[in-house]
Amino acid sequence: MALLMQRTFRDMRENRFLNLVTIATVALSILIVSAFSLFVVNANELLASWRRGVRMLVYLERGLSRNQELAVKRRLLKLPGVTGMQYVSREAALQQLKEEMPGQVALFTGLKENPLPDTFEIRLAPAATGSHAVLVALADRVAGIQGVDDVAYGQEWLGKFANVVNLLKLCGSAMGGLFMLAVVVIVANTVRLTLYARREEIEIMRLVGATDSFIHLPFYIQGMVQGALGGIAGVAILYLAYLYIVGGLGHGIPGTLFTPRFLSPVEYSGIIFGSVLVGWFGCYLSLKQLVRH
Amino acid sequence: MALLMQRTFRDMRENRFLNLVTIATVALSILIVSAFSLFVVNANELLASWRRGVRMLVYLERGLSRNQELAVKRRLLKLPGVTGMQYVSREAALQQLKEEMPGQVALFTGLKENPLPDTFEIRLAPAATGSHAVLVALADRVAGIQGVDDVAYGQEWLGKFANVVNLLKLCGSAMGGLFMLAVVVIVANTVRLTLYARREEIEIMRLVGATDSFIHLPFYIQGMVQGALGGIAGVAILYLAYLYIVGGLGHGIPGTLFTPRFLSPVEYSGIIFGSVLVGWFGCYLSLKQLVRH
Amino acid sequence: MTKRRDAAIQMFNVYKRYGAKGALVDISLAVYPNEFVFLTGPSGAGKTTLLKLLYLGEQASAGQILVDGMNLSRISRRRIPYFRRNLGIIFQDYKLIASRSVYYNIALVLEAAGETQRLIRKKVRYMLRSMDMEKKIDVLPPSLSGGEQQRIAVARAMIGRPKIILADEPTGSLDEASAGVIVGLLKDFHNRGGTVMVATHDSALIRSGSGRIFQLERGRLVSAA
Amino acid sequence: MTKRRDAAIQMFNVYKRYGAKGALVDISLAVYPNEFVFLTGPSGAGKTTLLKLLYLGEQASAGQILVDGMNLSRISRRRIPYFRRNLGIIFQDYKLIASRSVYYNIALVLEAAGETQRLIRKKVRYMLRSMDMEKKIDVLPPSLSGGEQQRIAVARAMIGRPKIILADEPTGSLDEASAGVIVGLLKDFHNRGGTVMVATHDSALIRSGSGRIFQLERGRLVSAA
Ligand SMILES: Nc1ncnc2c1ncn2[C@@H]1O[C@H](COP(=O)(O)OP(=O)(O)OP(=O)(O)O)[C@@H](O)[C@H]1O
Ligand SMILES: Nc1ncnc2c1ncn2[C@@H]1O[C@H](COP(=O)(O)OP(=O)(O)OP(=O)(O)O)[C@@H](O)[C@H]1O
Ligand SMILES: [Mg+2]
Ligand SMILES: [Mg+2]
Repeated sequence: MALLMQRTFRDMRENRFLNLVTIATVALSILIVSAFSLFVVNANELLASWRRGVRMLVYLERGLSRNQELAVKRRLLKLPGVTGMQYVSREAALQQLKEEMPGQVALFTGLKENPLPDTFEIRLAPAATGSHAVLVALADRVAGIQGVDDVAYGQEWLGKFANVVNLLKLCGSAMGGLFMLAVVVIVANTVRLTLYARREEIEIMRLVGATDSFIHLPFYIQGMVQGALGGIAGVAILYLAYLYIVGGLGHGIPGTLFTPRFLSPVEYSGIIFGSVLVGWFGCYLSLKQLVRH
Repeated sequence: MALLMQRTFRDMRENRFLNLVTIATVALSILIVSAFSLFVVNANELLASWRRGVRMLVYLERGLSRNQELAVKRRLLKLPGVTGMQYVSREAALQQLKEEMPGQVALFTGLKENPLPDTFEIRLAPAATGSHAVLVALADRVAGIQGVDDVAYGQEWLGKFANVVNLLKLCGSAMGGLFMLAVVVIVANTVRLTLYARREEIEIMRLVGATDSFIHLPFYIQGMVQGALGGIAGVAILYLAYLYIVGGLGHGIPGTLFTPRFLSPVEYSGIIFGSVLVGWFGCYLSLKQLVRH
Repeated sequence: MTKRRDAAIQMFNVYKRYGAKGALVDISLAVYPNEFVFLTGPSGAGKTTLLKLLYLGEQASAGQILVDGMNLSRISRRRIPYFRRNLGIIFQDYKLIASRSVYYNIALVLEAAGETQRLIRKKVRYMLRSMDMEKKIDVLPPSLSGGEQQRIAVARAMIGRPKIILADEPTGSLDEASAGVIVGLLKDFHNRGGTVMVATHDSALIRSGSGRIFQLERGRLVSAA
Repeated sequence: MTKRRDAAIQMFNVYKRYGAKGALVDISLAVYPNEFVFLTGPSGAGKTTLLKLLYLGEQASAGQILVDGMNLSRISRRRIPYFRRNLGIIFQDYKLIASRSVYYNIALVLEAAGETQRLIRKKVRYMLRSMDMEKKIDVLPPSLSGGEQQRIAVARAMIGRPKIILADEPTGSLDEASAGVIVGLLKDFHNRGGTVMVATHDSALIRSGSGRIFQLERGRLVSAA
């Protein structure tokens, strides 16, 4: 085992050029994949934070009795996608309005009667906000409930463009998958070229009685070390770029409370682990091919 | 010249493995860059199509004289960001409303009086819709004009999230740049490995009296041919993927009139040309390095 | 691996074809344990090809070959490395690993056989000293002279204490004195019980030995003295 | 390029060091046009190193070298290819391009010099025929026997009609008959006015010639007969 490690590192030292080129290629490949992941992850979070803001306001008819209101509430709660609700009385709503518009107090005091309706504010499950059709259907069912006067939902645009957003997400995943695949092949190609440059050496080892595992193990370990170093370098570069951008942003994106986050330890460990796997896999493919010849 | 081409292609045939690996790497690299470009291009178009939908409605006070209306119009046209406008009289607006809601004709016929105001619909320059602050400031100035009752602008959310959208665009360009750079280095690395595998051959040619240009030209041409073939393959793969996705979409993204377009001939020619350049550049770096040794 | 039959090397009606061309035609021969034989013939006669068949560098197109009691057409891929450890091979083109030190090139054989680092170091040193090459221990092969490379190739073939040495032109790049050293080492090996087959067209080398001589001519065995 | 002085090759107090070690020490010698000289000495004496200095495969550490009237320490990088076209070099390790056919390996010299394809084809065919290697024209060097590779190396060195041939152990892998062919070709070249320097420790080869003999020993010129 110790001997194996010793052989591997002697080998890497003596083929420094090939190793550096491979590590650089892995690092850049991982940079591409992880930059894209970071982009998708944050775009998702941003969307999710907007979605969480989608609430449906159910305006009740005037003069409903307490029992009638309860009946509406029960029926609302039975609807799919409704996760919770809050009752806002017309008085509370007026009060809130006055607080929100302190300049126009005169306007409200002149009112003979409170023009606002009693309201249920419903919280929606993410599934219900994911597509415009679902949202509209839900609103229709809500409007059909006896005792409901009208329905309004904020950030309607998000619902309206949910299809587009979903498409973009789909494209993002497709591209992520594409990039991942491309990167695996690129790294495998690079490993293959380095082994090609050393095929004579491998042949010689075979001729002097080395077993396949004796020959291959250092290459596998090398591939995995290259994967690990390349992966760490790639993620580190991304982290520096992230710090630079977020540093420039200050606190959050202007206009929102959202600050882009970096990949979580689980995520970047996963990427580095994937990189190690790709290193191993590149080796595996290339050695298999070499053996066949 | 003919001889040079002959030498180059003989060379490529005799080093098929190295050439195929290089072309595959170039193709995948170009696929990454062009897929990302396609994504950015379409996201941009989508945004632009939404932005073009941003119109500001200027509701006029009741009972303005023709002259007063003209005065408002003149002042509106002087505002920065206003590129054009259209007058919609209250009668026309009502008529339009009736046409849009044929089911509710009864509702409108019951009206004693037309409740709608006369309106100017202003078209905005893209610059004016690019940031929320600009849009708000413009609306304030419009509202301050004498004779203007109220201002409304559709797709307010787009203005509100303009900062986020701009940030995403910035990230997109940064990532595009990053990917481009990564891809250049990856391709250069690959070319370097193939030349490394052939360094003995280059040394031998030198020893039998070949000039540098005699040795290098076929490599440069090869690099450019590899770049071209890889670039074409990458763009072709992307095109197939595009056809597949758009075919699945049918006519346009549901909920919008927008159909994602493919890269224009200028754009993909540019990418392929870039790929040729990268092939050349990879050769240049590697040969320079080899010569130094 | 030790169910030795009569002969160390035995070939029965062996053919080797490259495309249509027969590089070896109907070769039958036997070399007995502890023999020292020569394989000779003009350039292109098939000497290297014959040795290649013996160490399974190539498969025979027809015929049977036994080496050290093993039937080479029946040996499984997995057993080949173990089989080769009984052979010491000196290749005509040396086959040294250009990116690795002289030390590593020789030690490789012992490392592959699983010996300890301590022992390996001792053995490699000793071997290099016996060839007057100790100073070159850390050098890469491309910085060696032709003859020096050849001596490293010889050292590598002998270090594993094989049963049989197959030597392809082992003194082609050496002056008489250095060649004498190599011949001395091969004779030592032979005296300790080893079997040696030397392919060469160096008539001086052949005259210096006393073993049987197999003469090849255009792929055929024309005389086995 | 044609302002020929007295000697074809001239070395004045030339040193070549690798690290601290002197591979060549204070070498002075002159070879005159149309001479056929031998460079001999034991393995590692510096024969290959001396030839390397002559074709600018390495730079001398000290001293002056003139080849074909050119001062090698003053030649510009750009002129080196043109200078080398006056030399035909047979390398000890052949230096054939493994991935290219025999034809291309030889034609390369003429292509580099800008000759037409028609002429190149004719010359290469003719040269291979004179060495009895015409059948191997489309083969890759690794499929050739050692001696066949050496003959291709010789063919490549002669095809460009150089003024000077530098041959490093040109018959090391050849039987007597094939060696005789090579020696014959070198003598032809000499008879047509060429200058030849052969590095070898093959005493039979040296005896077959009649030229002067430079003897190297551990980097020093010990006798110039
Ligand atoms: N892999 C191969 N493919 C095709 N032909 C081959 C191959 N290996 C050898 N040959 C041919 O087989 C013949 C015998 O080659 P071999 O190397 O055995 O000769 P040899 O006796 O060792 O000659 P030398 O003394 O020159 O080394 C030669 O003509 C050679 O060209
Ligand atoms: N690039 C190099 N770096 C270090 N040492 C070298 C280098 N090239 C040659 N040497 C050393 O210089 C000495 C002379 O080598 P050279 O190749 O000239 O010997 P030679 O006379 O050609 O021997 P042979 O007959 O064995 O080919 C040798 O000891 C060799 O190890
Ligand atoms: Mg041979
Ligand atoms: Mg030498």
